[in-house]
Amino acid sequence: MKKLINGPDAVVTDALRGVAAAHPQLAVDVENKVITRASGATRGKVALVSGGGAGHEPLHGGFVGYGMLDAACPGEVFTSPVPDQMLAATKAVNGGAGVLHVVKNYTGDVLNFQMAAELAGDEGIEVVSVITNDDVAVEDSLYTAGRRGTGATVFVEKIAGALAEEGADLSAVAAVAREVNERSRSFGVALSSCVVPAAGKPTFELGDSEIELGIGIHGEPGRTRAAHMPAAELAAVALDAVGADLPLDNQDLLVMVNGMGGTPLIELYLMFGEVCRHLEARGARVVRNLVGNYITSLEMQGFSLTVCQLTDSLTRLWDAPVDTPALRWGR
Amino acid sequence: MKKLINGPDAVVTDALRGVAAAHPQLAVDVENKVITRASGATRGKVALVSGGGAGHEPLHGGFVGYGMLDAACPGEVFTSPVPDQMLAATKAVNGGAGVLHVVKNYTGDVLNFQMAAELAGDEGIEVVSVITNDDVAVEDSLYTAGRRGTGATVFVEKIAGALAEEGADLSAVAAVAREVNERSRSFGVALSSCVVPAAGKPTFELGDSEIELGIGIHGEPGRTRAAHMPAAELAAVALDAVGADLPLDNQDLLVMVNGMGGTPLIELYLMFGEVCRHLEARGARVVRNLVGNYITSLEMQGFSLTVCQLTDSLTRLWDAPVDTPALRWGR
Amino acid sequence: MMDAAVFRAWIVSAAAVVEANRDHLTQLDAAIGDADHGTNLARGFTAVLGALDAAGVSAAEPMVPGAILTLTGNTLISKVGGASGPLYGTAFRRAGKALGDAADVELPALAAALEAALAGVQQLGAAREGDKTMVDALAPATRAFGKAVAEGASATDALGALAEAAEAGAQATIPMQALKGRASYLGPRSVGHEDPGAVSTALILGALRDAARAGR
Amino acid sequence: MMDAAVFRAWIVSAAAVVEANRDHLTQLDAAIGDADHGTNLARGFTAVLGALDAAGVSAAEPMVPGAILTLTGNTLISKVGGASGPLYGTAFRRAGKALGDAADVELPALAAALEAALAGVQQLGAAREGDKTMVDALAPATRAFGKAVAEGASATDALGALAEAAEAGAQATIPMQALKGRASYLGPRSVGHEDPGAVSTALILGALRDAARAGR
Ligand SMILES: Nc1ncnc2c1ncn2[C@@H]1O[C@H](COP(=O)(O)OP(=O)(O)O)[C@@H](O)[C@H]1O
Ligand SMILES: Nc1ncnc2c1ncn2[C@@H]1O[C@H](COP(=O)(O)OP(=O)(O)O)[C@@H](O)[C@H]1O
Ligand SMILES: [Mg+2]
Ligand SMILES: [Mg+2]
Ligand SMILES: [Mg+2]
Ligand SMILES: [Mg+2]
Repeated sequence: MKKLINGPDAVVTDALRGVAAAHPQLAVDVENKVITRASGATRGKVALVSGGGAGHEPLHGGFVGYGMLDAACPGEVFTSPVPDQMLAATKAVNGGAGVLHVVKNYTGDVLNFQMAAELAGDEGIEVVSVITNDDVAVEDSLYTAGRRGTGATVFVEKIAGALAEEGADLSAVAAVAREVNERSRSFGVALSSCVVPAAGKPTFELGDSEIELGIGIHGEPGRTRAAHMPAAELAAVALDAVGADLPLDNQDLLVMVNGMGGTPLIELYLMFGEVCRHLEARGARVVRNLVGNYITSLEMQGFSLTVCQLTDSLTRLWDAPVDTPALRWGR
Repeated sequence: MKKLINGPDAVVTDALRGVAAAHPQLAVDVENKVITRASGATRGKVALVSGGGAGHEPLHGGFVGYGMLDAACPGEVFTSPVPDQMLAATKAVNGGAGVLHVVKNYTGDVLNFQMAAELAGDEGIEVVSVITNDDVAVEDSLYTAGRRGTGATVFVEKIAGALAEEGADLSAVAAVAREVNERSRSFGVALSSCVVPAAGKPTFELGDSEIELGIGIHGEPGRTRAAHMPAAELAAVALDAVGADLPLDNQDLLVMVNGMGGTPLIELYLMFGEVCRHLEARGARVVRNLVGNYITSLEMQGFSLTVCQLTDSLTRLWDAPVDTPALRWGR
Repeated sequence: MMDAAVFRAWIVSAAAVVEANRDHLTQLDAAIGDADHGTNLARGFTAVLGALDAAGVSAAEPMVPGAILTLTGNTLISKVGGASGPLYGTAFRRAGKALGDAADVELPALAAALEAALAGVQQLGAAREGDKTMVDALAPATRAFGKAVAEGASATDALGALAEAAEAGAQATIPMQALKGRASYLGPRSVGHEDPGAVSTALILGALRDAARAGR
Repeated sequence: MMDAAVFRAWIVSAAAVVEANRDHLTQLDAAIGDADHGTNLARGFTAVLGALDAAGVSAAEPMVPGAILTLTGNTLISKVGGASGPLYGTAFRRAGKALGDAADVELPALAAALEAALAGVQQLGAAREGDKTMVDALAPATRAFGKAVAEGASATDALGALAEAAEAGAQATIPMQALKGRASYLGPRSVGHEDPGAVSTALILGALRDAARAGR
């Protein structure tokens, strides 16, 4: 295992020290692993808290700032944070208007956030949780763990964060967060595995011309293994998977082509070009986009595609000013 | 070779199609490989043109926009562009106040830009070229190709671009570009090689616990091979190399910890934290920073460190508004 | 009849067996999850040992068994994260609560505590037997223990039945297709691998048998 | 005496030999450069063939040798990029200019054209012999050809000497430490590898010998 680290145990705290040094606009509690805006709680504003395992950077810490999150709690690598962290974050950013927890749908994240929400409730803080579950690779049913939360989380944090910044109340902010999640779908593809530092070796092994289709964001293998294929075909596979569950034709879309951490930007742009070509052929309009590394799996090579059906008001909220380490415009 | 591409020959043009689709604020001539601001030439403003081989994204196309470049010309992967491209770009963005060519010091880049400058001169356009050569891993002498231009190029494009936006004349813009280059030094480390698409296999092979010290940005091996070491030691090695050539103690510094393309952000933040720790011990102040992928080598894993001694006026220009796909603030 | 020393010995022995199987558990998790189960539990039990030490030093009188398990549960919740943190944490908390203030625990009380633990896990995680989770070790173990106790078995025999049923339950997860937890994302590809949480449950219950045996 | 057909045949044969050695040249460049030399030259010569065809179709009368080389040089500059594009482009342009309008090229004129090419490369790239570049093939080849011509050798012999000296020159780059071009960044680690540009120069000059021989 070759990584820019000091040792497997110190990865997250060492990295948080770097985040603290890089971004004076963030307050980083390295020991308790809580990142908040340096400006503290915003009185009267609904606060947004998210969190999850580390290894997905810039998610979530890179999205703390004006127009997006108020706090983020990173767990250990690929391990959801503990309730103490979310409780501390929730108390730190509560401005009296309640707190939205944005939770990706994984058993660990859901359970730990649920415990934190109960504890915060005990302390008189109103908390509403919205769970993202956009990954079409996973079957959704009452009898399963349900779909994973992946790329849509970025959209939810941006759009709900914008509405909160405008002064909307907790139920409205939660409603728009749910709306974005419901209108979004994702599908991921891995060209390589990644190495969890504490494990020291790749989570799975892929042959020279094999890829994994339908991966999540924790370095886990996908639903099926396939032969590697040209970008144009991969775009079609991903869009077919997404489109089977979300009408794309003649829609105004927000499209993210996201790198898994080890994919160079030139390939992500190339992939985005292919996705646009396919969507155009379906009569869909890509009116907003993100191309880059936004929700990653350590050094994994590959990409995920996330598509959201926009409405005028979602587009307006997407365009609203945002000022975070990883997303910044309008300010 | 597993990449998100359609085939080795179409990588650059296919990626440019994606750039065009992603960034309506850019005008992308896919066939001739020239990226300009969609707003065209700015009358009376000194124009900045840069370019070089593809594979370093976001450099240079991601830096086209307000406050930075007016045009960028990507060549084939790791191959400097041809004079026709730089000539076309120069003509397209010339606003009557002359054009600055920002050229990284590689024989191919220098020669091709030189030819373009001559041709532009023949057409009555005043061109000044500034060559960046900040890589301390390479010996500089009259009898060698000189130092490579690497990370300082990002600083030069940002700061000279800001001065040009303020209406300074060509000689002043060129002077500040040279000043930034002279005040900057870089050192790069590879944990893995990368695969040039047309070559189809890694440019070099590294053992499981070997790294390359003193690499450039074209996937070439470095000056020496070493055993892998903890991040804290790597930071010391890189800072010693840079510091041997540029006084760091008690300076106000702009520091970039740049990923080579395949390194996850969590490791870059961790590296940045280590670099800051060492610099603090030397009494240096890191007053501005960039942590992320800014000048890459395809999917190579590793990082480069670039340090620039700031002055008040350079800091002011660094802080000036910039609005490009890869750097954006203040607007 | 088991006293606080036995329960403390159980937790110490569980921590040791988790640490010894750390890589094994992580590798099981790599196959059908995200390669962190061993790391997670090892981190948690290390913290538990620290918490028990600290509590032992500060307390005026020694902790009762129920308090030991409650502290274990709280610490796991605070330190593990992931799915297993809240689930194991809740299991130990519920068991601790069920034991109450008793200084000595009789077998029927322990059986009730295990049932409370199982109920807590199922209430929180909604997994049923056959879903390929820790429930597939904990449920048969709880049943086997209850049955042995009801039939008047000795502590040694009842705890032996507990540990054996847990192990058999863990092994029985191999042919299952996961319906809960991360492994469920793999669908049919989850078949053929042992569930890491079921294995760690078997290890922890095995530690209980061993601690009780040694305490005798 | 060599006419336009021979020069055209040279370029066609150079294009073929570059294409055939594309991977080899790229691998040489991978060892001490950036793994693109074969790709660069193949792209360039493919474009040159297209340009020559286009020019042949549109021209009222067939191109003279000088025009063929000038068009080759211009096309290489426009299509290759990298260090080798301007260098090879300039070499062919200078050689073309030296040949002027002549329909038939005598050996001394060709010798002068090669000298002009070498001077162009050195003026632009500032490499001297021993720096481990294409100059290490082009310079000895130009010298050997000039000497043979001065001594009254036949075209076959003089071109044979040219090609042989180029090949020997390329091989002689192996023990050199690079001082120019990308390989120089490797410092002492550049020793032990053949310079890709010197090898492509030897291939291109070998193609001239073969084309002239076949044209006889
Ligand atoms: N809903 C659930 N109910 C019971 N046990 C579960 C559930 N989900 C997961 N588990 C158990 O948790 C184990 C994984 O724990 P761990 O790897 O520490 O957490 P994570 O899955 O969050 O990475 C699984 O092997 C399984 O036994
Ligand atoms: N200054 C120079 N003078 C002469 N030849 C040079 C010089 N620099 C590089 N070369 C030649 O160019 C070759 C490399 O060409 P190529 O790989 O196409 O370009 P790049 O180095 O830009 O990738 C080298 O092998 C060397 O022979
Ligand atoms: Mg986990
Ligand atoms: Mg090159
Ligand atoms: Mg796990
Ligand atoms: Mg090269």
